Parts: sequence; C-alpha cells; structure tokens
Amino acid sequence: MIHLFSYLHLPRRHLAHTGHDSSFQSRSSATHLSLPIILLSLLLILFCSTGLLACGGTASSSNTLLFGAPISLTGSTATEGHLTLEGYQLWVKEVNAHGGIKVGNTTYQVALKYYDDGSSPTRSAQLTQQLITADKVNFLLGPYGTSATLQDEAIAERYKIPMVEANGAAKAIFSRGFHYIFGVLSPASEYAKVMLEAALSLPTPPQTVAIISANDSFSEEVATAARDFASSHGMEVVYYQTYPSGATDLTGVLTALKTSAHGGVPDMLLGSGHESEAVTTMKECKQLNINAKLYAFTVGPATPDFITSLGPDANYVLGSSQWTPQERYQGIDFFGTPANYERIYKQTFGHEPSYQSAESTAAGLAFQYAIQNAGSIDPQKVRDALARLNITTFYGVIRFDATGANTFKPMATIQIQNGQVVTVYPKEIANAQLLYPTPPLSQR
Amino acid sequence: MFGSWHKPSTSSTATAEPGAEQRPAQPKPGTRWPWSLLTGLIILALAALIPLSGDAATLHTWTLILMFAALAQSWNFLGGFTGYASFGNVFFFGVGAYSTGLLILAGRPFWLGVLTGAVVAGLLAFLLGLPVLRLRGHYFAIATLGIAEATRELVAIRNLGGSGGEVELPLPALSDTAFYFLFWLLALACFLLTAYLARSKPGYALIAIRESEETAEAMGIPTYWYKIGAFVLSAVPTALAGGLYAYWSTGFDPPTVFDVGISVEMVLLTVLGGAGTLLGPLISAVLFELLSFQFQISGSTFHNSLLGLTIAIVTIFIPQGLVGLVQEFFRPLAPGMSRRQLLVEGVRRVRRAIAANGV
Amino acid sequence: MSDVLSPPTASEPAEAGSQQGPQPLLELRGVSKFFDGLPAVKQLDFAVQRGEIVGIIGPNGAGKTTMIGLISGSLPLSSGQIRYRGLDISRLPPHRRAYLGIARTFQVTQPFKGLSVRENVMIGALFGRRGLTQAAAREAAEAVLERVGLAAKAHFRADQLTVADRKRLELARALALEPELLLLDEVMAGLTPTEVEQAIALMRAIHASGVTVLVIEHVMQAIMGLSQRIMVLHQGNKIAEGPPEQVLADQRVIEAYLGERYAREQQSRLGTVRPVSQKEGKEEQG
Amino acid sequence: MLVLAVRSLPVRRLPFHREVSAMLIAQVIVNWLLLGSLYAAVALGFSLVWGIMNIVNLAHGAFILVGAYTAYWAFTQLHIDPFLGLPLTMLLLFCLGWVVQYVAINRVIRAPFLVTFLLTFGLDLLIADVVQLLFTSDRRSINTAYSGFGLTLGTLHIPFDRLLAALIAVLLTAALSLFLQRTRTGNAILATGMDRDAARLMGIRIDRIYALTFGLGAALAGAAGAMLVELYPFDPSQGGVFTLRAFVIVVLGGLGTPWGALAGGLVFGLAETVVPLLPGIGPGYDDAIAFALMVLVLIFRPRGILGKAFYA
Repeated sequence: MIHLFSYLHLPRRHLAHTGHDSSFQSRSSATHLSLPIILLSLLLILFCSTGLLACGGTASSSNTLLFGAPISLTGSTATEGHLTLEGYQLWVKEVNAHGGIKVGNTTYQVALKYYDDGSSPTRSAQLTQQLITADKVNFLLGPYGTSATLQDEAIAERYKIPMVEANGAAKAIFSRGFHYIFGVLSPASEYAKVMLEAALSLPTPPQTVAIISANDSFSEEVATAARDFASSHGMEVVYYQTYPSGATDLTGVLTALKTSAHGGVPDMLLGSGHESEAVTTMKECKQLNINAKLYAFTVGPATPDFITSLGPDANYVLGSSQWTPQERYQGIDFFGTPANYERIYKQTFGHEPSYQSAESTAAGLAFQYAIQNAGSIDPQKVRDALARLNITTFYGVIRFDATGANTFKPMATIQIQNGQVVTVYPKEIANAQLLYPTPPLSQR
Repeated sequence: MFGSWHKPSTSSTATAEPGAEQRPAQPKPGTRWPWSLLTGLIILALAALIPLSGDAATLHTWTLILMFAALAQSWNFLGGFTGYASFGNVFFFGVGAYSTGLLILAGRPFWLGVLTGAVVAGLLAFLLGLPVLRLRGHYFAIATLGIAEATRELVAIRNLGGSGGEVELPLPALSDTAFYFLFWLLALACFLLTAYLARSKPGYALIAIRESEETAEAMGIPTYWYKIGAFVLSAVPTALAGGLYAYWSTGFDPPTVFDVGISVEMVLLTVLGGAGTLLGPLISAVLFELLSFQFQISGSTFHNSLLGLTIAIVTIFIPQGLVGLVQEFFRPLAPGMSRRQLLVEGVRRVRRAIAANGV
Repeated sequence: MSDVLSPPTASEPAEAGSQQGPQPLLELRGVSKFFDGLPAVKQLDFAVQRGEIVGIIGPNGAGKTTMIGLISGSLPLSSGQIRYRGLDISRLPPHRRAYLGIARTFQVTQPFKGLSVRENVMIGALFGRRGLTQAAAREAAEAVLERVGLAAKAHFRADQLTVADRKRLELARALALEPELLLLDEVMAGLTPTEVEQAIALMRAIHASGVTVLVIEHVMQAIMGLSQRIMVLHQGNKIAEGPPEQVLADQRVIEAYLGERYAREQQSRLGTVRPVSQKEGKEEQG
Repeated sequence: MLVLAVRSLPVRRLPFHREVSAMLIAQVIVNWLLLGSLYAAVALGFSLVWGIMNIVNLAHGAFILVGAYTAYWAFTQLHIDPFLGLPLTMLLLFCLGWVVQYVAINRVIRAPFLVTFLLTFGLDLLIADVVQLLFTSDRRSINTAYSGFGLTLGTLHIPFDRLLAALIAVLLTAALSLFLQRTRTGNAILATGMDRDAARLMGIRIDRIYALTFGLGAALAGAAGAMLVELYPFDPSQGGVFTLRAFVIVVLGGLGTPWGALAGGLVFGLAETVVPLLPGIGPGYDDAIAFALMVLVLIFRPRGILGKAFYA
C-alpha cells in the first residue's frame, strides 16, 4: 500500500473541498477552553497595548516643539531605521541639554514623537497623517528609505508642514516640485562617484570595473550614474548587471562576472544595493574564490554590522559615506566637529556612529537653525528659513538648492582597515591611505 | 443504526460518512440575512459620518479601513463564497495602481486611469482564470501567488513608470474627504454586491461550488464559468481600490502595490470575520485595522508580537470567524424553544464550536 | 491492457438494446476507462430503453460507480462513445448532461453541507433544465421533499442529517432536476430493512411517473424485485445481462459475485436476505 | 536535461565579450548543484508538514530564522561550529515545533486550511518579533575559519562550506526518506498522511504523529537555517523570503516525496545560477522566471516534477 518514497497527503474525495475534513471521532478533551478565557486573553492584549500607549506618549506643553517621525523599526530596513532613530534622539537630547531652541524671547524644549512604520510606505503615510493631525507635531523629520519618503512628503506638502529628511537620496523625491521637503544628504548620483574618484586617484588605478545593482529605484539611479562616470573617466565597464532587490544568493551574477574582464576578474567590483546584498557579495566572492583588486559598495560598509557580520573579510572594502568622523568640519553647532560628535554618540549609545545617524542628527540641526533664523515657529516662515539656510555643521554644509536637495556637501570614501572604518578620500580629510590592491580573500 | 447515527463512532466505516456535528459550522450567507444587512448598512452609514469629526488622522485611518474592507469583500466573492482562496489578489491591486499611475503620467484624468485599470484587471482575471481556475485548493492559491510575484519582479525590471518601477504622481486635485467617500462608495458597492450574492441564484451556484464542486456540476451548474465570473468579480473592485490608492498615495513602487502582505491581509480579514458571510469582512476590517493601528501607535516595541498573538488566539478559538460564531449562536434549530432554552442551547453550541477542531 | 481488445463476454450482440426498440435512450459503445493505465471499465457495450428500470450489480471494484461517472460526465472517457437520445454526449461536461435530463446520486453522499436541506434541493430546480426562479424552485423543492419524506427536516442543515436522510437528500436533489434518466448509486446501502422497503416503493413510484432508472445496488432483495433487466459487471467487463432470473442462474455470475449457496437460497426463496453492507472500493479515485 | 540546456546556450556569444570556456560551464553546474541542494534543505520541512498534515506552514521561515540565530548564538557564545552544532539546533527546533503543534496547531487541525494558514501567519509574526527582541535587527553572519577554502581545479572552484551544506542537505533528504520508509514511526507518519482515520483505526495516536511531524519539519527548517547563516547574512525580516521559496520549491518538485524537495530545489537553483548567463536575459529576471515556471508547472503538471498523482 505504501508507495516507495512517498508521504503524500491524499485528499480523498474532492480536492476543491480543501477545508473540511470529513472524519469524525471523539473530541479531544484538551481543547475545552471556555469563552470567558478567550475574551479575557483578548482583553488582556488590549489592556497591554493601551497601557503601553500611556507610557509611550510624550508630554507636550506650550514651550515644547514637537517633532514627528515615522521610522522603520521592524521589517526589512529595521537596522537602518534604528540608526536613524538614534540620530534623531541624540539631537533632541543635546539640544535640550544646551537650553533648547531660542525663538525671540521664548525658549523651546524639543520633543520627538516617533512610530514604527514596519518598513511599509502605506503605514508610513498613515502615521505621518497621525503625527500631523492627531499628535499636532510642529515639524516632521523623515522616515527611512525612498519609498516611504515619497508618500510622506506628499502629506507634508498638503498640510504645509516642513519635512527635513535624512535617509532618502533618490532624485525622484526632489523632482516633484514640492516646497516643503528638504534633504540633508547628497543626492544618489554622488554615492558611486566618490569611490570611483578615490580609485582613480591611485598611482595605478584599476582599469576595469564591474557594476552590479539591485533593481530598486535608488540603487539603479546610483548604478547608472556610476557607469556614466566610470566610462567617461577612462575605466572600462566590463560588466553591468541588475539583480532582484533583496536577492539572497548572487552566485549566478558573480560567476558571470568572474570572467567578464577579458577572461579574468575585473580590477574593481562596485555594488549598488543594500547592506545585506553587500555582505552576501563579499561572502560569496570568498566562497567562489573571486578576487578583485578593489571592492566597493555604495551602502553597507558604513553600517556597523557590516564589520561584525563579515569579520576580517570586511577589511579593504570601500564604502561611500555621507559623513565620517574623520572629516574636518568646524561646525557652528554644539557638536562642533565630527570627532566630538563621535565621542558624544559613543557615550550615549555605546557604539560608533554611522552616517545614517549623523545625517539624521543633521536634519534636526537644520530645523534648529532655521527656526532660530526665522525667529518664529510658524511652519511657513520656518520653511522659508530652511530654503535660505546655509550653515556649516559637524556634518558639513547644510544648504538646499531650489528642489530641496543638499547638493553642496561632498561625500567621503571610507575603507575598512583592521576592522575599523577609516576615511581615505577626499585627501583633505583622509586619516589613512587607501590600501590597494586587496589581498586574496582566502589569505586573511 | 439509523436512530443513533449522531453518536461519534470510531468502530465502523469511519471514512465513508462525514460526522455530522464535529464539523465547524460553515457560516452560510442568508441566515439572519436581514440582520446582517441592517448591521452592515448601519456600520457604513456611521462610517459616512467620520469626515464630520474633522480629524484628518481618523479620516486617514478610516480611509484605509474602507479600502481593506473593499479588498476583503471582493476577495470574499471567490475565496469565501466559491471556496477558491487566491493568495495573489494583490496582482489586481497592482494592475489598478499601475494603470492609474501610468495614465496620469501620460496626462490623462485620474478617473480614466482607475476605470481602465478595472477593465484591464477584469480582462486579465478572465484570461488568467481560464487556465488557473482548473486548479483547486492549495494549487490555485499558489498559482495566483506566483502570478502576483512574477508580475512584481517584471514591473521592477522593466522600469515601468520610472527606474525600478517607481511612480511619482503630482498631488491629487481631490481632497482627503473626496477620497474617503470614493473608498466608502467602493466598500458600499462591495457590500451590496455581497448581499445580492448571498440571496441570489448566482450566489447559490458559487456556494454549491464551494460545498461540493462535483455535485454542483451534476446539478447542472456550469461551475467553470461561474468560477471565472467570480474571479472577474473579485478582480474589478480590487483594481478600483488599487487605482484610488495610487492617486491618493501619490507615489508607489512595485514592492508596495504588489505586496504579498496585502493578499495575506485580504485572507486574514475575511477569515477572521467569517469567510462567505455578508458581514464578516466588513466587521473584521474595522476591528482589525483599528486594533493593529492602536498597537502601532502604542509605541510598544513588540506590537508585531501582539498582533501575531491576537491572530493566533482568534484563529485557534474562533476558526469559523467572528460572524460565524454569532451565527452559530442564533442558528435556528428547534422551533418552540423557550427563550431561556434558546440561550442555553446557543451558548452550548458556541462552546462546542470553539472546542470542535482538535485532533 | 491486452484484455481490452478481447472482451470475454460475447453472449449477446453488440447492439443489445436495438432488439427492443428503434433508438435506446442511453447507449454505451465500446466504452473504456483507465486510471493510470489500469482499466476500470473495458470495452463496455450497453443500452437502456426509455421507460426501463435496469439494475447493475457486481463485486466491489467492478467499475459500477465508474460507469455512473462516465455516463454523468464527471469522469472523462478513455475511449468509446456514449449516446443519449441518439446524440453523442461523450464530450459534454456534466452540467450539459444534466440539462439533457441525466441526474445522478453519489455513493458517498455529497450534500452542500452548509446549506439547509431545502436549499440543497432548490439548487437542482434552479440550475437544472427547469431553470426556475427562486420562489418556484422553493415550491418545487417542497414538493420533492414531501415525496421522499424529508419535508419535516427541510430547515435542517444538510450536515445534521442521519445517513438514511442523506441518502434521501441525494435522491431528492436528483429528482429536483426532473430527470429523464436517473442514475442511482447505492441509495439503499446502510438502510434498515423497513427503510429499504420504503425506498423500493419510492423508486417504483418514480419509475411509474415515466423516469428511466439505472440502479446500482448491493441489496439483492431490492434489485431483484425492482429491476426489469440486470447487468453484471466484473473487473470492468460485462459478464451477463438479462432478466433477473436468467442472470441469477448464470454460472459466471455465481462464480464471480453471488456465491453458490447464496444463489441457491435466492432461487428457492429460502432464508432471509441480508443486506450486503460493505462499501464498494474506491476504484474511481485513481 | 540541464546539460542540454547549458550546452545549447554558450554557442552564441554572450554580452560583454565574455569568453565562454568549459571551465565556466563547469563552474555554473557546480554552483547550480550546490545551491539547488541547499534549497532542498530549505523546503524539506515545509514539504513534510504540508504533505502529512495538509498545513501550509507560514511559520516555516520563522523556524529557519530561529535555527539560524541558534547556530549564530552557539557559534559566538559557545564556539560551536554550525555544522557540528547541527544536531543541537535540530533538537531545539524539534522541541519548539512539538510545543507549537501541541499548544496551537492541534486545536485547529480539522478546521479549513485557511485557518491553519492564518494561525501560522500569526505565529510567524510572533516568532520573528521575539527573535528581533532577542538579537536586535542587526544583520548577523557566521565566519568560520575554513570559509573560503575549497577544492580548486584550474579556475573551477568548489567552496568547502557550500559543498558541506549541500551534502548535508542531500543526506537529510535521504535520511528522511529512509526514516519514513523503514521505521515503524515513519510508516505511521506516512499512513497518517494518507488516511488519517484509517490510521487512527489501526491504533496510531494521531496527535502524537502530528506533533512528531511538525517537530521534524521544524528541526529540518532549523538545520537549513544553521547552514544558511554561514553562507548568507541574516536578519529577522528574512523569514518570509524563505517561506516563499519553500512554497515555490515544493510546488515545482511535487509534494509526494522528500526527493521532490530536492528536485524542486534544483529547478529553483537553476533560475539563480544559470539564467544570469543566458544571453539577452539578466539575473534581474531570475525570480520572475522562477515564479512563471512555477505557474506553468502548476497548470501543466500540477503534481510537480516528482510528486505522486494525488491530483485527479
């Protein structure tokens, strides 16, 4: 009766009828739980949530400026979301410690109201609405990621509440003619350019480059810019390929890449995607014995868990960064210098700051100075002050062009050396030499 | 043997005959229909008053509630009535969203985009239904899932709309209240359509297919065409909702509008409320969306755990759905019972239904 | 497989029915059905005249239920042809055959469980060839329920019925279609002797009202008394066909199905008849 | 079949002046076999639970997640190699699966399949969230001393850890198959999957068998997770990805047998390893192709490649 190698489930009579099992037997006694118990447990859950609601609320008084932010604390971008949140929180803590924001004769304390959007743009929009109309926040800080920012900025625009975002670099965010959106980060096109420039500055620069990219909007924008820049600056793009965003295995792409440069591995491998894909690429390059002279990723190396999850294999990897602690800005803000920011951040959170945190803090600073300059907390006036803002902070220049993007701040190239992030380009701010070429991955 | 059939038996030909009372109550549209209709209409009428509150956040949440109510109700046409659970209905949502988005980008009015999306989705449902509705059970479910997932990838690769499939639209000319009432109309239409189905001849055909497709066929019901009809019927409102969502949200990408999570939510709401019932999807859309939003804004770090726990508890103890449980209570059995007897009997039946699904 | 081309029965000419009338109501010509290569029905030739009541008997797994499935269209033919009123219906889907007046019951009862008994029966009248409105279908359903003795339980949900009532419901649903040809698949299995008596009376009445009936039954008492003609299936082959007495005496039938003693007892009308209660095998499952 | 497919493709010139050498083809075949076998491990437990209990276990990805994090924890805290620690991970997951079955799933085992579908969805949310609370949302990965080592023949490279993972996956498939065929318990599981009520009449304790089956499914998921975390980075949001893959793999391969998971895994791996090399198609299409393939398989051969005919 029992077929070899089979454990098939036999829907015996009518498959359409998947649901009902037409057996009958005595009922298990274990399942006799009564209605009251169910209702009780449901009530308990409700109670839990409302109880937490009470704790989570932020006290607001007339002298408090409330900033709202929907952030992804769970879901696919939870790591970056937490870094974003820490950046915001550090700014709030420091600005209050330094006496708050002075507007005319009044001094305002600052409070942050944030929600977890679960990495879903639909929820992010819903929560933005909640922040604006129910929580009555004065100003908005941005969510993490381009997709969420695209929906949230539309709501901010409708309510004419200025939003300074720090974590969405796609051109699309700023090309819609909106007036209330400002981004402190350098645009997407800069991400790859700065690393290619660093590579070209070497005495014997890499000749050939392979570019692989996730197929989401931001990554593709970066990759296209990288291809154009490389081919116009004398590097041969021997391989250019997109893969599904969120792919877990890239052996197919990497094997194809292995012989792309005239039968050999290209000198430089440039990845434009997300951190998990960058880690996957490095692990699989090692597994497949693919040894390029230089590995570079637009997103990933600057995030702390890149090093922890790769260990020694993270060394020599290049990354682009909106900000590094080695940069030598003299800011007018209370952090003053990148080094000082790094110190305070480490004191507060116990780990190195990533650029996601720094740019998030910078978004807060932009608001702080715009409000002071405006001498008012009127959203319209603050918006105008933001448009006129031109300051140098620990994060660098914050100045917005007509679309609201910060095109005035350069990016930096970092490299991981001995498990530490160091800045290698631009030369003026570098605290280490770019190590080149990368030794084979198996010899670490 | 005749008289004592109700006794659960483990000794004789157990496989041949289904046990009568152990089976979880299959909620049936039609029972208590006027009450269900009335309750639903009252809920929708009250929902129409939401904009009066003037609170835009509440309005936004309720817009989403009505959107999910419409989505769940249209899923119910095929999944609940006909018993064909599609895990890929978000495909039609995405088709609606992209039709609307691309036509707006091409300078057409938004209503044209929404209607085009509905027509395209209806056609696609027909064409895809031809092969896919020959499959049954899990296989149908997975095939629809596959279609939605493959389409999501293709839209991203082909850069429909913009790089990576990202679409950005100008700010809508409609107010939030206008959007609210558009979604409200859609939910109302879906509700009335469900009410019609619950009482009509086509509705009986769909239920017959769910209960036993082979018998339905033998009774003269052209089941294949009724299934395709139900598929189209569930695709069109879904695409309308997708189109409205596209215009309302102003910007979206393939992972947002082809999100498997939306398909899962359609199933979730319908089954939690009671699959194949008139009121189930509507009620659970309201309750579940409000609850999950409360969890979300509670600021708790484990709101997902709470949500998961709630779903688990509800499904374990009320597998026939909220409305199913209420119907179980009111199910008329013996005429001439006293009120007290009816109450006792109702409670007994509910308790039995709750405990009836173990091994 | 090799047997297929040489059916062991050659006792009668291929067009068995053509002797009795110009055009049989139902005619099977060389009908075969294979499940994964295994034959369930082999090269079957068989005809039913209008107004007949024909019994089909055979041991478990003989292909009886498969044959019903083939006639009603729920199983596709492997080869051969089925003609109904002279039309080739081999490729028609089941619902089209229902329109033409072929109704069946299921051996394993398949009620629409979530619906009431009344609604179960209504569906036949709503969608069958009568195509009644809901109100008319409801009345038609009441009439049929009255006829089969289920009127008092019309408001019950179908899955609350006893096994006997489920059999009645099967019959009622088929009758609601107002069929010309009624295919009954073991509607008496599991019934008490009294209920069997009632069921036989009911079937006689149905037949008397002009319906042609094809009945599969294990209850020998019932089928012998009821049928005008009997066909015996064994391992997918027709091994005998004819009036009950003649079939009962057939040596092959006795060997294959009845058993010596049973046949003797039956012929001499000695001893009481015990219903054979085993279920037929699941040969239709593949 | 694959050899044919690969042979027919490289004759034409590939884009970007790629020289297609025999070595490259060999490398692709190696990659394919290794990845395909690994995917079999991902789907094995899912296939078992679905086949025996008729439950589409949406918490399968969560079990993989728990397995991955257990291995990670054992590696960083106790310095247990993930491959050596496999029995430990599987044992833990087995207990988890057993408990989940007894506490939750057992109560709705006879309800419509959508109900178990939703229940496991709820459990998935719950487990993934607990994992995030315990381990934060940071990406984790294990780097062993031997990662990067492998057999090298010219340019052909067979990575040691992937080879090991693939071998273990095949071994698990074979072990499961043997267990089901050759042991009394295994036969009882099969019998229950074929006909629950008949099995009950034969004196089999159905609840025990189900708990055992679900526990085994979880243990296999845990094994897959422990191997995955060595090859890829992991974070708590990744469970759903692997549930979806298991789904596709099982459908491709067929539900009837453990070997179906292997066949399905190999077909699925084809999309990610060979498709990127096809001229005119990029790796961008691999998921789309895998899903489209799945729909076609469903329509034209619903039982899957190796599945038994239980779909009439």
